[in-house]
Amino acid sequence: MAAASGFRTVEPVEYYRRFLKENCRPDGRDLGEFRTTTINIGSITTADGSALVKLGNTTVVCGIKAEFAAPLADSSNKGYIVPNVDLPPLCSSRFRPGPPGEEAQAASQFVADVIENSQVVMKEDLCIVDGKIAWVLYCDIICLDYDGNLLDACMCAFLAALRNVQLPAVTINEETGLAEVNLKEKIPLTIRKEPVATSFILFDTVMIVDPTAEEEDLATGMLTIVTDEEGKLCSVHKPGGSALTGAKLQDCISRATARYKEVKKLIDKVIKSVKPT
Amino acid sequence: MRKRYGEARGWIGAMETEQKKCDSGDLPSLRRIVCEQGLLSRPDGSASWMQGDTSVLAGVYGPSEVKVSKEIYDKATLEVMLRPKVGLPGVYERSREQMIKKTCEAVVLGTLHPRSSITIVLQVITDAGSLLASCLNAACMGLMDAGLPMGSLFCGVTCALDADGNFTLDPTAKQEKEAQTVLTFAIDSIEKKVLMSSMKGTCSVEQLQQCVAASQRAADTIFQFYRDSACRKYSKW
Amino acid sequence: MLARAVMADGGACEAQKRIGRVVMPGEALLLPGHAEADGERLRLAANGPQKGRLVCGPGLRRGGEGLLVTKCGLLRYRGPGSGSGGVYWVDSQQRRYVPVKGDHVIGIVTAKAGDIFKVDVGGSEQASLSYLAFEGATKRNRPNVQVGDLIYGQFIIANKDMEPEMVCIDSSGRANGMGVIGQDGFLFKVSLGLIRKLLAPDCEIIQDLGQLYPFELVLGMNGRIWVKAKTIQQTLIVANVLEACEHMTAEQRKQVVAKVLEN
Amino acid sequence: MPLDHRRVPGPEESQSPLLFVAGGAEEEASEARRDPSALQPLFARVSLLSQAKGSAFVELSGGTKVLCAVYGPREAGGGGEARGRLVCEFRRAPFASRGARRKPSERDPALAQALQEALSAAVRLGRYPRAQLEVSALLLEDGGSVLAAALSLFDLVSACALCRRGGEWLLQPTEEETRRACAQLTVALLPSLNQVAGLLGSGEGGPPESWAQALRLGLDGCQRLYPLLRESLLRAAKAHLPLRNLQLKRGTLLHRVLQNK
Repeated sequence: MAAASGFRTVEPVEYYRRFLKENCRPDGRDLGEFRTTTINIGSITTADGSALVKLGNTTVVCGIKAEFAAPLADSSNKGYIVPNVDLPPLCSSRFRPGPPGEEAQAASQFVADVIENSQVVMKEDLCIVDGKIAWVLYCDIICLDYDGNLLDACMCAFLAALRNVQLPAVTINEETGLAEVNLKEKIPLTIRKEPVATSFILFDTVMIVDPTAEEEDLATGMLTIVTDEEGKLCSVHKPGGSALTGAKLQDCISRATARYKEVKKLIDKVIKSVKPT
Repeated sequence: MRKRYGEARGWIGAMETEQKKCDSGDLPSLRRIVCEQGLLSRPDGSASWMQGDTSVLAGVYGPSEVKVSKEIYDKATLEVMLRPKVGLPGVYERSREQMIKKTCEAVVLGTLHPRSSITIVLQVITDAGSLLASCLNAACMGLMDAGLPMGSLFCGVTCALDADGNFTLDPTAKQEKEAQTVLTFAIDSIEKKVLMSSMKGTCSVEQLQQCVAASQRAADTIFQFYRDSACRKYSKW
Repeated sequence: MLARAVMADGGACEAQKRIGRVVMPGEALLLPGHAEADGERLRLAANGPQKGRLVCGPGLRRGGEGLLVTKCGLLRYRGPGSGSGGVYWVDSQQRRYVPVKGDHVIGIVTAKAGDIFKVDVGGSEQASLSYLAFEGATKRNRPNVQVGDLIYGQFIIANKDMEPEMVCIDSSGRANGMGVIGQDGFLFKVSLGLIRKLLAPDCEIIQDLGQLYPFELVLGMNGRIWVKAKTIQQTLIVANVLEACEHMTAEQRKQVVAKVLEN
Repeated sequence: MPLDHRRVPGPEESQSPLLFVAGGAEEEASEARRDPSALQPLFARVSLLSQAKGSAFVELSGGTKVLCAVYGPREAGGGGEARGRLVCEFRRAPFASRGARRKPSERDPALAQALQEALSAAVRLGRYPRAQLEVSALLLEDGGSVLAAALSLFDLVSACALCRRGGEWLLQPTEEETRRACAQLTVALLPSLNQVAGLLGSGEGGPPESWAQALRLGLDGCQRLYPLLRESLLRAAKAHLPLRNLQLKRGTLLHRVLQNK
């Protein structure tokens, strides 16, 4: 045992390769196996929608707060969705205090890109009065425990939180022209698409799903595929790393489609359990 | 006498830029490419890359001294800085920087220069579509000019799909805006595999594969351009 | 252009056919009959390659059935000579210097730290230079070297994993032209390719310049050139012509030299 | 305000919908009289983060949720100091409070300071020369008594918040109560030594006797919290017996405390 852990420390790559030869991973999973995923929604009452997602050790919480803002002049009938991923020093010793680092920014942009690509929520749906007032959904995604596969966890938390959002009813007071909010009447958001992300790491030519932080550090490349319910691709995000053939890409897409069903089922179940209607 | 000599230099300078410029002419399906290497004197390698009206300037520094905090004991520290045409770089630029950086890391043989830094600065001059692809191409030409050891070359290709599923290679800004999907790939020069991929909009799996295949074909043209450009550079040497 | 016939994707082709042509990173070069060459990467300057063994020089590495190109440039070859099985290398227009054992370079002293000087040679790390590595230097008789001085020296240690080390003596303890470069004169930088061209035996550029007037010239493999002529004006002319040589053909250079001569 | 280039930009300004609630005034919450010395039920767990050396989560039934992690000791920058350095950070999630969303860049130096002061009394920094211990706390939901909850994450220190309303002090106020309070006090205690480690008061508290009374009440609350926290720690320690060495400094501290007794 001691020898094995020593081997792991000194030659992490070689240690890992030995496992790959046997088609398994140090934590006992198959190459295509996800860690246990749990979703908890609505746990934060100060947010308009929230979700906590655990993917093995990786824990991510997403809180959505809705506010009013004036729409932009060139898109007067559109609201805003502002996703931001935060990796506080709390979640791993690799992050320092201060403004978001490169990884957090890349993750924020990834979530923003997926929102834009998939049209999860039509920004037109967030408009209250054309040119005057619209909803802003601030989606703050905070990682509490960083153990790899951040993007999947973020997307999952984001989607679950979005489905948990209850916006208060808004009417416009004819006399004052101001908005009036009725907190007693709550309306859920209209979700158009449900994008689910599936991440892989490349170990030279071997594809491994749902990496831990340790695996990510050793990997030679990453790939994240986002699919929706129609099997359409909302993102094929591969930020460099080892090269991939079209055929391999196809394999990954198939795995992502299977994963989509699992996650979708899980979110549906959780949403149902919260609202027994 | 000094003045006269100055004149001579001016004349040499003018001639130099003329000769160094390499022009692709009109390539099928791609916009016209113009590239000039080694145009900046301060960086260790530089390249200006134009495809159509999109223009990006790359400056490459390295292998040079690295900050202790960023030092990696067994390989070079690679950094990419992407400067937009106006304003300061934001989250968008940061995420593209990360993509370009990881693409370069995959081909640059960083293990040959451990504990050193390689910095690529990309300045967007004009964005008229296919910007990410142009940045990738400029970065690759810059790396080549700096003479950094690379396992292979790479190039960026952008592909736009319209609502009917017709695709356009190397789209203009207008075509990108009208397109339903815009895909950008980085393709390596040895096996034509996909090094990087980025996507805007949605598409089906078949469409994706179609675009990959088209980009791989277009990559041949770009790699041939790289070669012609290098031949011209070395022809009078 | 010459390379149209060759596939851009670098489909492997025989190394022999590519000599003198432009090669691109990732290209594979086949070496028929050199299958016995081991996978070890050998430097051009590696001391005493075994007889008949092919040396894989800068810009190339071993892989597959032959050599893989890692830099863009012209493929060069020197045939089998005494004790060597031939050398392949890539001549590229690189500007950044990477220390190589045995290279003579011009460095600038940046710091004195105990028994060693720190010397900037333009690489990624400063080189160290012992105060004993000068001709006639002993513990008592220290050489007179100040921060800011120019040093012409040679690398005795230069590899990627260690701090480079310079000396200003040859193996027999003689200065052999090395040491601190004297006061005044002019230091400037050119591409590494130009330096190699200038250092080639019977280089035409040097011969052309020699017609003008006498001057002192030190060429460092790290792309640095130090010149000193009788007057500052003459020094600058030499420097400017050398700098401009980077982009001139032989014809143009001769014209420029002739123009200067006229005056 | 300078634009934040490290976050996805949103609209330049936005307002909380709570400002537009029909009827204008806040809903008049029915004010149940409660026992001023009653404590809110508390839920505490330790060692739930995989990456941190030590971590804890505390939830008060009022809604307050605080997560805390300890990293280190790692090499401290700067000169070698004989004593270790304790670096505290306190963040609020942007969605943690009712009403308007906070700007994510805002941190809470005052709370971090208070946390640091209370903890430096508890941690034996002399044991970690030239090292730096990092403590970061994240507030996920604010339901009142935040600082107290954060403080109570550290086994030695148990803490209690009070707020004064009218003439009487309430123990562990809820968020609602805090908003209406005119004075607040947070007390941190090292229960085993019976020493006060931290004290933070604000607002107009009235006569000194009133503060004294508040302090007594707070200390009493702290003493009552202590067994609760200790139990949750012990439970965790038992569960991870072989891992005890790794079990954060908190584990070792607990040991020392027990020895001190």
